[in-house]
Amino acid sequence: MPIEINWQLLMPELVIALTLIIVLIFDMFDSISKTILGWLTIVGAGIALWVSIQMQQAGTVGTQFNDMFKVDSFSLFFNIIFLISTILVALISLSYLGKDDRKQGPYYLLILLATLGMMLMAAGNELIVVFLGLELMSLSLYVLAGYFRDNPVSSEAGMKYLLLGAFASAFFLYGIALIYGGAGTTSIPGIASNLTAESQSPLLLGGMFLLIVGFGFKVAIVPFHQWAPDVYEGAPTTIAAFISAGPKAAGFAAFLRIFMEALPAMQSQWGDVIILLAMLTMTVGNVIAIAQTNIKRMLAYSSIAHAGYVLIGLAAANNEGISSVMLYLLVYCVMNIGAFGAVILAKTTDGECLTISDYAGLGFRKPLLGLFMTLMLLSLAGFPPTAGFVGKFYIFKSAVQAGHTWLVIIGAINTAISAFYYLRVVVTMYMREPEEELEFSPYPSTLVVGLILAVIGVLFIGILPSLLLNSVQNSVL
Amino acid sequence: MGLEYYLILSALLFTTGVIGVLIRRNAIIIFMCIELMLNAANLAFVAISRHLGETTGQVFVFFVMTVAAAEVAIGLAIIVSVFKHRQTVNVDEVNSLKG
Amino acid sequence: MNAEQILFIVFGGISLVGAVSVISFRHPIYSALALIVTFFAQAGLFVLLGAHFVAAAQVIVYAGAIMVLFLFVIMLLNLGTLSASGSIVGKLKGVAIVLGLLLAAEGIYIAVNALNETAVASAQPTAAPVTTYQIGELLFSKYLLPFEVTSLILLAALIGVIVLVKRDGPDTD
Amino acid sequence: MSLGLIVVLLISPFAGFLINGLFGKWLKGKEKLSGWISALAVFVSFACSIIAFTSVRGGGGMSGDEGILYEWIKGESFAFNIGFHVDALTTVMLLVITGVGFIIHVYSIGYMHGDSGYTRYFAYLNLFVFAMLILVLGNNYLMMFVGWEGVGLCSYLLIGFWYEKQSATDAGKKAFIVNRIGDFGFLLGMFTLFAAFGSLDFTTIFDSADAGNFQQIFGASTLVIATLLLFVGAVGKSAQIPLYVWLPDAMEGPTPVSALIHAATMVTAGVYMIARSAVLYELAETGEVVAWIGVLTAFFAATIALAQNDIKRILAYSTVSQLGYMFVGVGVGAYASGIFHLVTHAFFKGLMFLTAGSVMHAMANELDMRKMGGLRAKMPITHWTFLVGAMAIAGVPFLSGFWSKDEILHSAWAISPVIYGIGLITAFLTAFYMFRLIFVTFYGESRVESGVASHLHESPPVMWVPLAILAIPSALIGLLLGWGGHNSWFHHFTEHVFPKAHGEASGNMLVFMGISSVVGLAGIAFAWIRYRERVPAAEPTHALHKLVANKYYIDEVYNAVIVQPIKNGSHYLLWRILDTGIIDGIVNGVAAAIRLIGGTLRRLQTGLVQAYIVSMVVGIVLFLAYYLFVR
Repeated sequence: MPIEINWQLLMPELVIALTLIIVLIFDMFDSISKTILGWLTIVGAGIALWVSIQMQQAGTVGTQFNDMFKVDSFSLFFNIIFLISTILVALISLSYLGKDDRKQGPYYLLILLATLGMMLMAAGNELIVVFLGLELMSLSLYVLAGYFRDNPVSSEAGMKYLLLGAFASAFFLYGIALIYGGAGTTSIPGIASNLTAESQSPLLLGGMFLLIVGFGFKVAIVPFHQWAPDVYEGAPTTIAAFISAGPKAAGFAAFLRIFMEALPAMQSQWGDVIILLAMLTMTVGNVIAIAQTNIKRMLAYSSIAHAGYVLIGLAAANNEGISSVMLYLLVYCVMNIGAFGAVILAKTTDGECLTISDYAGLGFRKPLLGLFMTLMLLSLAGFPPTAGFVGKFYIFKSAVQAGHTWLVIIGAINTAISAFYYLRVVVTMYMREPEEELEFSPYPSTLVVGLILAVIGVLFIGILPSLLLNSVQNSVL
Repeated sequence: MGLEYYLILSALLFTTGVIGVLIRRNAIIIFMCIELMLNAANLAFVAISRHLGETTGQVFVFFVMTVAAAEVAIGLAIIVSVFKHRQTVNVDEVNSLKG
Repeated sequence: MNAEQILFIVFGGISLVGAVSVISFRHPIYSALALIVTFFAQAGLFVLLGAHFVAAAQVIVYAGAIMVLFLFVIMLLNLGTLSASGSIVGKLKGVAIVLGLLLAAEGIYIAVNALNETAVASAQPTAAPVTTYQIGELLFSKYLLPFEVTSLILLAALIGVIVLVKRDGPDTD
Repeated sequence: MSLGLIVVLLISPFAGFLINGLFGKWLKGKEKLSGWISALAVFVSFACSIIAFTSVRGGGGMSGDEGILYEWIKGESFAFNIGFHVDALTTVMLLVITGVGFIIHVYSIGYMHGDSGYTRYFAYLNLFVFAMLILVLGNNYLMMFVGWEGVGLCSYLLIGFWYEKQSATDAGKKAFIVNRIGDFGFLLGMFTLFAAFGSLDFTTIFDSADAGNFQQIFGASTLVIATLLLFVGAVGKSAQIPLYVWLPDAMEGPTPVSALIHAATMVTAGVYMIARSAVLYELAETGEVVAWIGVLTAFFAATIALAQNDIKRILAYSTVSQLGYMFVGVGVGAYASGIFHLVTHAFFKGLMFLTAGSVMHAMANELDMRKMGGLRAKMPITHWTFLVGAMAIAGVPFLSGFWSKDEILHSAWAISPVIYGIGLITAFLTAFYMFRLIFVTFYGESRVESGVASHLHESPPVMWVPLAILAIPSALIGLLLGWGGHNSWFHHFTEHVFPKAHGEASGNMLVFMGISSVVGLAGIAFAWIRYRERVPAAEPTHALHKLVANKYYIDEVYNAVIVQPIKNGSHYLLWRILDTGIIDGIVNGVAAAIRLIGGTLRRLQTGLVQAYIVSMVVGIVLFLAYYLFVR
């Protein structure tokens, strides 16, 4: 049977694939300066972003490949999140990778492959596609985490991520098998139509929970979170930023799509577990973050806690909840990459400043750095008028609407706890005298540009959320 | 043969893999155990596919094998690069990242 | 007891014994060999289920390619002597076995109730084996997208392995 | 009046901030340009303010829905808007902020000449003006709070501007932390209002409150609690007892900053807030609390000022004291009078700070007036302008301070003669310490160190022209706007904004004016007698001298018996116990508990892959069991 392919629907993915090929070819020629590869990646992702925005605005809808690939405003919105993350990460990577030509090519190739994987996860309308997208993304990330192979810590991070990730993938796969048995199909609309009533079948319940395990691992939900701090700390900082942003959003995208579209009939069964996981994740993430001294680890625990906030919106399981989750993930990606970018900016002549006490007095000594870091941390803590506040506000609001008042109260308490460790860094920067004078490297201009973009994003969403909100509310499943 | 028997076998193989992951120190053996888990899932797919009288499950297995091959390639490469630093592949000796 | 049941017990038994051996042999090489045995036995089970192509792929890909890679790395790193020193199992042995048994119990419970109000319960099993031709056709029509994605996954693996273990030469070879 | 005008008014200083902030490196060699861009940005706002002012005079204005720029975030039954409220009160504040602000920007161009952080300074200054404009333009408490926090942040950055100086960063921190206490009160007040009215919009709240239409969460006292909590915020921001301690230390910042932020604009935010919330304070009848805190602050700060020898500190305590007057005004229900004093004070206190800056500029940053004397000859313009400011604050008849202070005292008499009495004593003290400053600094023998004396000079035109410009309104604005007391132009202009004062001022206006004039002039006369030719501090050498110098031996006793205990009390009692003891104690206690839990949980993160897998599997086993067997 001949296959009709509507290439227009696949534009963002095709642009990324084309960029991939161009980067691959350019990487082969020794005569070309490899620093151009990063720029190629940015340009390619930028075009894909522009295409996605256009398609999203136009309300493009359609399926491809026998219903396996679904383009709708939901998937396009997530494409926008992924591509923004990719562009920001590529921008902060340009200076981070240094001038070593051999390091450039594979790095950007893997980032592009991971981005493609994420896009497949968001658009997958079939568990096979979601699984393959997830694996494509994960495999690229395992390598990226261990990318600085001369650094023992980076290798260790890669190995831990890989072993734990593969272990979780096996559960995820088993879960798909059980769902396949329970519903008789792996297609998302197929599952939904086969499961019109709530089912008590152990096959389905078990399968459903194992899917939660698989996604829970990728987005770092307690108790499947323990890889995150180690990997974030060990991985190159740019990659920590990348892992904490796009893949987390991709995990939630597929999570939402599968649970809201394929398993809505079983909402009463997954709902309460999600609530429990949300409480656990927020609380454990925030409480352990307080005890951290390394800023990358602190951000790792904070990212765990943020997964918990997102789960609050997921537990609401209404349109409000979905749109708030989407908004939150966008906000979260921008601010988290920004925070990691600020960590990279705080580079001394003997390496990055990773201990929080290294930041003492930086607020005045390095005003720009202080400003970036402060803004990002305030946004992560959810202070108005930053984007973080708007995101949290809508998440909590959707939960209140769904009647999960207790969840919101616990969320609010957690927000208060989190303010403590975010502000501690700010206080250290502005109110404490440094113990020793650190020699700082000059700011790389691309990194500063990336951070300025992040700042603009955080403030723009924080001050004018309504512009974005309409677009998000039209993108729910 | 009923589907149940295949699924029981698959569950036992999967659990054996999990136990292996939990008890062995050698990263390569842990990795083999993960392959064992993937295979158990494959068995479940094929058995269910057969009992449903449709082919999705078999095709799925084909894709899982590809993924497994890619995962093994990368996994072993990472293990080799860890080995270069520490002269060991015992996971409980690779724990400098913690807290 | 018909032939299918006997073969199921034989292949199933071999694969289980193989699996237990994988996790209990001291030497990684033996574990790898035991794993190959398990894979072969599983290929037998696939044949039993009428999945001839999958069975062939199992032998070629798993037993052939993947396990060779394992053996290669074990020998490259010369791990035999290393892991002989000290314990082969970690500190969590007791916890692990209890957890494993609980998990197995849950898995068996799910399996036993597999036909409880699910799609498989009402389906009609087919006796006819699925041919390679059918699989091939599906891969290039209905499953074209996943098929293409696997090529990307292999590309990622290729790049990844090069990045991680290629020797740093003064130049690119 | 169009929204566009207000947006331009608001955005212009922000644009200035962005230009100076982002292109600071590029502007480094062109500091004049940087300064003028910044000043121009404020001037644009000033021009817009004038347009807005004329529009309001012509009956225009902006309130309720017409001022809404857009909806910020929205819930089911409420929405937070970005919107503006423009009425007489707003335009008065706008003119003060942008007018005085502009002059101070121009002055700064000269004053900050050669400073390494030149562009940073102007970026902060513009940002401050922007935040202050948000504070007064907002049509709801949320925007007011955003501005409130914004000015606090800028103030902190500007106080600690010379961060190489330990004392400057310490002062910055102190201001920041003390203000947090007040802001927390404001925040709680805001929550209370939101809980009671389901909205934070001024119009909605005031209309519902007037109609008695709100949730009585704390019974009838809801409004009392809300207004008192808001007042806690005002006490912090406007440096009243007991949170005034940060303001004198804030003089560590550049002097024009003190003029703009710690005299003319930010510190008056509390007064503005109460005037804006006049409806609530009338209904809650909490004004008297405000008035009492105000008058006590006015008195205490004035007594402290008596014993200071540092010019800027005297001005700082004087600011605290004058803010107290403003609170008396708004507290006794004479809102227009309080705001009127705010306006006149902005001019004359701004002027005095700038002249102090001019003196510092000439004296190589010397601030101790015992090392000055006779500066009149070398710095005539500075001297005359300072004199104008001092006469205005001292209440010399027909100068601006005379009118506004007198109105406040007159209104206070109707509420409580005791408040009036304390206010009057304070007026005497004010005149006394201000002229003590004048006589010791500008008259008598020169005590200037020879090294400094040689290049003692009048400041450059970019500095003295602003002084001269400010001197004119300092002298005349009271007469122009305040002629006729409670029937003055100013009262007519603002009459629609404020509820009618509950107690009509009684008694003959002229009698009160007479008393005030006598008191003010008496203070000046005393200062003249005591300090015309004497220096405050030098150690008396023998008994006879001591006897002669007895009067200012009292100064020392006073200093030891009252000022020091107050200072120490505020410092140690309030600061140490309240802040580090109680607040830190609670915060630290909870934090320590959480940190302990965190530290324990952290140990689960052993770094061992298998330990992580165990926790995953435990999770899987438990949840699966829940699904399979419990449900």
